[in-house]
Amino acid sequence: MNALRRTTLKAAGAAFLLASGLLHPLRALAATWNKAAFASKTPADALKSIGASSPLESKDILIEAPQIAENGLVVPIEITSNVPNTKSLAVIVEKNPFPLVAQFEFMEGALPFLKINVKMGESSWVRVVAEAGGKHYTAAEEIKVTIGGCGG
Amino acid sequence: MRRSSHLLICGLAAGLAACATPLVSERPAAVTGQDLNEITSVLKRDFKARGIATMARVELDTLQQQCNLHRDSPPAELAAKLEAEQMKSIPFPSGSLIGDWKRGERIAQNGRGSMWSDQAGEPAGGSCYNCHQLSPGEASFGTLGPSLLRFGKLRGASPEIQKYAYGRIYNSKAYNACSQMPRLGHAGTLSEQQIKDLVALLLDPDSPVNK
Amino acid sequence: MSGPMKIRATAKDGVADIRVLMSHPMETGQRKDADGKVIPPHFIQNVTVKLNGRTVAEGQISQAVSRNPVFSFRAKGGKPGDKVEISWLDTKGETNKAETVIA
Amino acid sequence: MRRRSRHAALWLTAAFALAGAHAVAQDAKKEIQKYQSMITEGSPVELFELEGEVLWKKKQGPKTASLEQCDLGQGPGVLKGAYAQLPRYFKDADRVMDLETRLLHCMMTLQGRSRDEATKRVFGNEDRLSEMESLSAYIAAQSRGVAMAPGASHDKERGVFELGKRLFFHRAGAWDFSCASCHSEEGKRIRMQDLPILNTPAAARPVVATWPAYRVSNSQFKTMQWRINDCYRQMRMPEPVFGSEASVALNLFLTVTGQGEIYRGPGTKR
Repeated sequence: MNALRRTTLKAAGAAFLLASGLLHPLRALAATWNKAAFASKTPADALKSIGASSPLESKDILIEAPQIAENGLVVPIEITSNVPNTKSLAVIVEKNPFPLVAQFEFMEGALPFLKINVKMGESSWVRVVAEAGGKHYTAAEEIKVTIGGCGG
Repeated sequence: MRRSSHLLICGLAAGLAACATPLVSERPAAVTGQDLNEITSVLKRDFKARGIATMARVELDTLQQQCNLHRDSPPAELAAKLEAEQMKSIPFPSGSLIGDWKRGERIAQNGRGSMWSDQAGEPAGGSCYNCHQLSPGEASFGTLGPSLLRFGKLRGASPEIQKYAYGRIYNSKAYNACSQMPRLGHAGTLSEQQIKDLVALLLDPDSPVNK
Repeated sequence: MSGPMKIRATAKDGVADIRVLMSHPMETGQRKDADGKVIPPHFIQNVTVKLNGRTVAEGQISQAVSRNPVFSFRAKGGKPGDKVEISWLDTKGETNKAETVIA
Repeated sequence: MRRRSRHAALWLTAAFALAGAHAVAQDAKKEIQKYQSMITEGSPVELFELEGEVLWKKKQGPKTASLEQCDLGQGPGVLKGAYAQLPRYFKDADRVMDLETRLLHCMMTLQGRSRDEATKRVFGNEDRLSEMESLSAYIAAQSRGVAMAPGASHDKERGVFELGKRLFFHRAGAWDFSCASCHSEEGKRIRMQDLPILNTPAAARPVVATWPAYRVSNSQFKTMQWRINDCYRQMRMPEPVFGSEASVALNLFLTVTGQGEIYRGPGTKR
């Protein structure tokens, strides 16, 4: 509720600035950052805050990622949703202090596909939530973060 | 241009001394005292002190000199002599050499110490996991050295074993003259207490190494 | 102060493959500088992908996206010559934008 | 995919102590290779090439000149394939130079900068790359697809190669290390990191084909001078002087050992 109000206020502010010609139009985007969701400290809260409290496990969400990441600062993840009519994908790194990492909406012919590099503080399950037809679907992969050597 | 024509001539004139000896990357077959002097003067010219890594480090001590000269395989007699000298330099503490394995585990995990990026007086690590397997819970271990899993379980913790473990960490060259393992006590990287803590990691029945 | 940004877009079998590289520190707010002072958070929050002027993907991201973010997207109907435009907006209100045509 | 994950979780927590560790290690190796290839695919390395291009063309120094007339061995301003033929002997300087040494030479001669000023900041950090690093990214990228063919015929090149080889096997320093202490035995690793046997072509080839490189562990673009420098740091030695003969010698030794490989960098490393 609180977050919603803040968002609305921000949007109003941005619209005002925009109208007065002080700001590049892009700045209006600031209003669409879901602060409450990104501030969630547990995977459950993160799910709740994106409206996906109890998503259905799905085999149609494919997560391509290395099971061992030699460095947690860059963990590449490739996501494809084969759930029909998927309109958004969210990425949650369960053990991160703030688990929600990204949420992308797809429209106008964009495929529900995303490649992204994420930071992982430690070994963790990485959960993907897809939204399709008003329902949420999920799949997860466990990724181990190791301590590397000195080389390369 | 110059080089390609040179190569062409080499190709045509294979057999000419300069061209017929391809560069080989294998270890030199022999190292002389003069080679060592030359390399040391190159290091003196081309390296510079930084932080705690002083230029004194490019000077070779007797052991380094002999290992370089003999390409890490000194004749048995020389090896025995070098090992005896190194052994004499180990100040074995009296009494139990077993410290705290929990501290030992942290020292084993820590890869810092004695680098120019380290501060003098900061406690160093032993870099043990860089080369050895120790606690079974640590999957990220190196293999340059042997696995030390169950080290104490297999050997017990008698005073002799304690002394061996302590000495081996303090100065591994006392046991194998040209070992690749650093002389962690001799080099001043680890303190007496730190080495005792590592001995505990290896020998204490409660240490994860022996679980 | 934005560094370079680059998009590479290709099309195959009626699907555009779009890859974007962004220079950005993606500061988490947990890192300390040389003097031990915490570096304040500074990261991209919004990413917008447009194909021929129409928004096809819109993302909200956190500080846990790696430094110098790289994303790949796919869009049906993209063909050589189509215009791809990607922009971002960060916590300081700074933005950057790049565009290219599908090769 | 899920099943594979559970399998991985299982072995990582328990199976290391058990028999069959070999198969497990093979699995881990495969996953690490997958990590490597995925970070390369999703690398921001081209951003650094773009920064380097700007610096290459930027007029600076007392002579307000750019580096565009710098001769990297193929003639003034020729970039295509130039990196693949370095290090090599340069007659005008009468010494063997690697890319960074040559760039320094051009900064001093073309731009009129002093050695001190030009080498003040040769290694950057995650917040700001060094000029050398950006330039290296840009120039090395112009050799993509070209076979590595460093100088190996001139007397000085041969002499420097021999010096590099001797340095590679020379043990010294607080920890008695040589390069070979870590890089001369098959199948060894530090922590989880495989150690290439750098004096064998099989191991040296992929190394020379992918440096300079972006390192994700510190979000920095790193050059071969840095790579060698950082090895010596961890060998507990003093620091190699930037562009010194010793540093170029090790680079030439490695590059000649790995010659013939098609350059596919700048790479992306853990």
